[in-house]
Amino acid sequence: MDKTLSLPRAISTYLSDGDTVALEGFGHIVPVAAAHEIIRQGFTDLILARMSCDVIVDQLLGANCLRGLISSFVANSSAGSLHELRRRVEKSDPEPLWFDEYSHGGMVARYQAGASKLPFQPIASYRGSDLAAKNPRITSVPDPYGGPDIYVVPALNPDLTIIHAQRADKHGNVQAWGMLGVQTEAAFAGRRLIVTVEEIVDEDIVRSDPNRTIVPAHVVDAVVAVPRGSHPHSVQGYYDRDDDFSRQWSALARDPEAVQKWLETNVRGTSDHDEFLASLGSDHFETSTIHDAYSTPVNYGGRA
Amino acid sequence: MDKTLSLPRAISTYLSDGDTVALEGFGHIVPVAAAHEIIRQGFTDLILARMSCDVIVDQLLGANCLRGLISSFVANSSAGSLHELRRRVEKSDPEPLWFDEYSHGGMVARYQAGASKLPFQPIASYRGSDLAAKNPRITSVPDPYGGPDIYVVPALNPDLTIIHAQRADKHGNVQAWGMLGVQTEAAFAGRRLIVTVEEIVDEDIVRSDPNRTIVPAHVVDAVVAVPRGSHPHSVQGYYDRDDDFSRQWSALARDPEAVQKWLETNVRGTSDHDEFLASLGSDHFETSTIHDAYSTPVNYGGRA
Amino acid sequence: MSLRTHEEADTGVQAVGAAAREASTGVQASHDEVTSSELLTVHSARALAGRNVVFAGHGLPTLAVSLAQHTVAPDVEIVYESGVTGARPPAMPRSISDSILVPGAASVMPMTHLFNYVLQGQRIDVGFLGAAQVDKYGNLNSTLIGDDWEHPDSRLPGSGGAIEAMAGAAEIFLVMRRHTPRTFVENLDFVTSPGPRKAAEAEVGSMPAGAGVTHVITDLGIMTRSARDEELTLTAVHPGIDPSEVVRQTGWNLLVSPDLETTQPPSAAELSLLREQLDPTRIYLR
Amino acid sequence: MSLRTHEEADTGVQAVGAAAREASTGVQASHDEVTSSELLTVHSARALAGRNVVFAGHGLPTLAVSLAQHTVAPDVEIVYESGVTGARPPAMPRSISDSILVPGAASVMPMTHLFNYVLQGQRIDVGFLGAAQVDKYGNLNSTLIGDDWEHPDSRLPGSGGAIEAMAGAAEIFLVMRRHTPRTFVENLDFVTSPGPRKAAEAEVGSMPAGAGVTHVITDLGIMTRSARDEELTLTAVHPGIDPSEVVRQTGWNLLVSPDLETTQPPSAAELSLLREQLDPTRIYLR
Repeated sequence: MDKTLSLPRAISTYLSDGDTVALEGFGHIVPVAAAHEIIRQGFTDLILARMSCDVIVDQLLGANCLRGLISSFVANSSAGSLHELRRRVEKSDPEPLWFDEYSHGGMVARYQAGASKLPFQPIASYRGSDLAAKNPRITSVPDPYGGPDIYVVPALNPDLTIIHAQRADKHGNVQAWGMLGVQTEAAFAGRRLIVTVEEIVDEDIVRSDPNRTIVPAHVVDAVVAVPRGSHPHSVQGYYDRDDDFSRQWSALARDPEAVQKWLETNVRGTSDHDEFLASLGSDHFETSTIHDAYSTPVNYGGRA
Repeated sequence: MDKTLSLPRAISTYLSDGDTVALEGFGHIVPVAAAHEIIRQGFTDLILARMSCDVIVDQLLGANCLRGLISSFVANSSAGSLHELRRRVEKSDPEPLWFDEYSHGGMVARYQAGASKLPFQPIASYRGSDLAAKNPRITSVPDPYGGPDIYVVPALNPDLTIIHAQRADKHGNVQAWGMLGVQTEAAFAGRRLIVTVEEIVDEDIVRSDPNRTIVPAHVVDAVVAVPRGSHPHSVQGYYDRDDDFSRQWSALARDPEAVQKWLETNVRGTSDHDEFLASLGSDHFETSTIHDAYSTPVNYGGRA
Repeated sequence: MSLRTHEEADTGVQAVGAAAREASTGVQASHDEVTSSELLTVHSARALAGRNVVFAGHGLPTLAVSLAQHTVAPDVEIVYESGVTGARPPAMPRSISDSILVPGAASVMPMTHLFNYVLQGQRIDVGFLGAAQVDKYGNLNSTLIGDDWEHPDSRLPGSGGAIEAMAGAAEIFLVMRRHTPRTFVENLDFVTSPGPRKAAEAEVGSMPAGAGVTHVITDLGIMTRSARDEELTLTAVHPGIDPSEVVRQTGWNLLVSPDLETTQPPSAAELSLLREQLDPTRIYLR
Repeated sequence: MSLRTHEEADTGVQAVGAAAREASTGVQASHDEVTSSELLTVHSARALAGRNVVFAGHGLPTLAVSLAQHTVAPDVEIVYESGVTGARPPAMPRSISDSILVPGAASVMPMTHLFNYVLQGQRIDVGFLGAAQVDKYGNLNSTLIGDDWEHPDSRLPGSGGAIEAMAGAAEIFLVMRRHTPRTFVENLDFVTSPGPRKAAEAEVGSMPAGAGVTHVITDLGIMTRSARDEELTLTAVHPGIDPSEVVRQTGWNLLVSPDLETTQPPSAAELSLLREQLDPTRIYLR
């Protein structure tokens, strides 16, 4: 079944106002282009699930797409603060943000329970942490094997999960390598799933290495080719991270008006991801070239 | 750190009488040679954990190595019955076998909890199954999020786990492909870990494809080169399964004396795995050749 | 490897019942040629119309899915318990862990993903199972035969993943080569894989996600059920099979549909696909 | 990326304290040249003697592990929160999710394995953490500054994986660039990552596997603790630092060891390794 769609079509088909949407990727293969398309289409009242925040969280907040956030790390990676987010949390400016906070281990456990259709997942941490005291959704169950009561976190089942990967076939068999984050669990946890990829490849390439598939086709609703769709984050074997962009965002976003202007010019003022990339300047990507380092092929041979 | 050891040395160093030992591998990359070495060294009172039984379970039973079994499938794959096992269970012949029984999902959950150092793992199945009624270790906890009480299975932390894989470097970074079973979880769940491999390769080969590593070196206690160590099970890219051997075992093991004779001749009467293989006949492996099917290399390149 | 498919429950060549032999019309294929395996495979395939993701053992279920891909369900995909999806083996696999499934497959998942995310994760439309015993509500026994659980008369393979398939799949198709009162029983010796009705009677645990057994395909006919408290009902018999014979071969008072049908024999096209394309060496079409 | 390492807490060039500048003897290296980063890195590396598996952020902890591999702990291995083990990057990584860590690494684990099997699985000997605030028992705050949790004065990055590192690692090394009463406090504004003493006071949850914070390495000296109920004790000051200054810069009544030592300055060999081999472009040796 051919599941390829354009990015605008995929987002408009599978996302609705008010949805909980997971955008995952841990500083690598992040669905940035998809986040921008959500801004372009003007979705509102979304709850964003994202373990480790970055520029797209500030951008979605600035564009007023979000009423809530589920996260475990709310800085801009190592590039500084996310000032839209801090204004919302510290000063309710322009309005309060519902913030459902966990640790990374807690977020991993929530996605895992969601993917597994379990009501909750036990977790060995949290004893004595104010994070558990602050969040009523972090609770506990007795240990029937004689230990102390153990903390549990509830399943997270986003209405829509979006992940980015190096490649997929048109059916939606998704392959990724390098740092994989929690993408497989977020994908299975989602009620719907969009995968953006650097390229859609012939299925023979995918099938030459089936252990490389991180999400099988039957879980995928739409697969979308979006080259450089993870910028400013890296894609192993495709392009390097753009640290200048991330650092400049943390400077720019100190000024709420600058955020609005940036969104108007670079996202709402561009019709698609290619135009967004062009808006950064024609020489913008000269520094992010990478070297080649190919894996040694392994032999999948069996009985012929 | 060089963790390579001979198979006899690895087994004698890391196994003790009375231990719970996990031998995992789901009809593919099974540590058969290691099981035979356990028989040669005459260990007793072991509890074997093995999701899906096969000839080595019958052989370890016949050699009187086991006082107990933790499993979820007790046939000889699709080749028939395991008659040593059936005699023990049906007739306590020659003596009773402590049998701790689960489903495959339950065994996966037990290893997962063990690897995660959690006391238990919830599982959505088992409601209404006599398996849960029969096994007091399968119990339940309340669902603090409002659902019905949910079944849980206890963590499984073997004293020793042994797995087999295609290759590792001498430090113990283990790589495998094809059907992976529950090996990663069994490896992390074990208090000690021996990995047998078809070949120990230069670390540059391992490091050309780090996502292929199923167990990182710091978890491994000993790595042992044992070519054809999975026979009669297959190793993807190395050799095919030996169905005749498995079927013949199910016929042979109807006769307890034949089992003893086979063990004397083929295991106790051989000094190592090479001699065991030779005992099967010089032309035994002519039918298990395979074709080549190499994976398409992927580019791991990054900033140089 | 580990689900009790019919291959593991029953071995040896199985010809179709004598009654069927006598009565099969041969309009579309000479009835002499139709083996029990072919009959069960064809009806299993037909029942897959409209389904997408199937969890199945090797052998007959694999053949049935292949046949469905060529006929009633072009997009149907098979997931094996060994974690393989989208397999395109050059020959029939000999078990679900046959490494012949892997080269050219679309994915190989580790077992945590298969059991937690696919089966328990409710991603399966139809799970094919076999069993040593089935009761009127489609509860299954694949653990033991006998009264004494600790010392059974016959120790069977056990659950494997059957409990999880029953609990997680939207529906279960049960394939039984031999329809006899010993296999279709009033009371199971052991409830390995409970359907939702049995599960509802229990006090603890999550309810199954699906409907349990919805189709039972045997050498005599087809039984179906669709609601939790509904019994298996004989809805079709194979050509020449008298429904009273099916009732007699069933260990409980079998309901017979007022709209009882006679199954359409395998068509020439179906048989040709099976014999010439899908299993030309007749590994499973015994 | 997500642990609060000192890089994230503090930015900009940090020279070593004035007192240290005046007093450092320069026997082994000219004290003018020793930056705060170098000092903290060298003492972090020395503390790794006898340890094997380290969970660390990029920057200073990465440098410290590299230095330890060349000096006191040849077999020590670093595990990154991004799942990478055995990394051999051609240049210093810019964050723990820098893809420069991947080519030539020994493994890349998915996050389920890293968090469940490695951290929670108690496979880590030492976890390096940073924090905005630490108290006398080594409890850490990396969540917020202020009295009102719902509207903090400053919202900090949060736990990331710090809670799990504290709960699962055998011990925690805390690196703090600036030893001040604002960071070494009597009462945390928020207990993000509790040590075992704080955890023991709670009524619910699994007890941490390890000892919590055992070493605190700052620009003024080194504090250690080894037992659950033991307070951090000043065991060493850097050359020229008066212990009373450390007490004054600490927000609680700091215990000073009767056997207080003066740290050995970075040796010429250590500095040479750092400057010429491990970070020649001085990305972190600011």
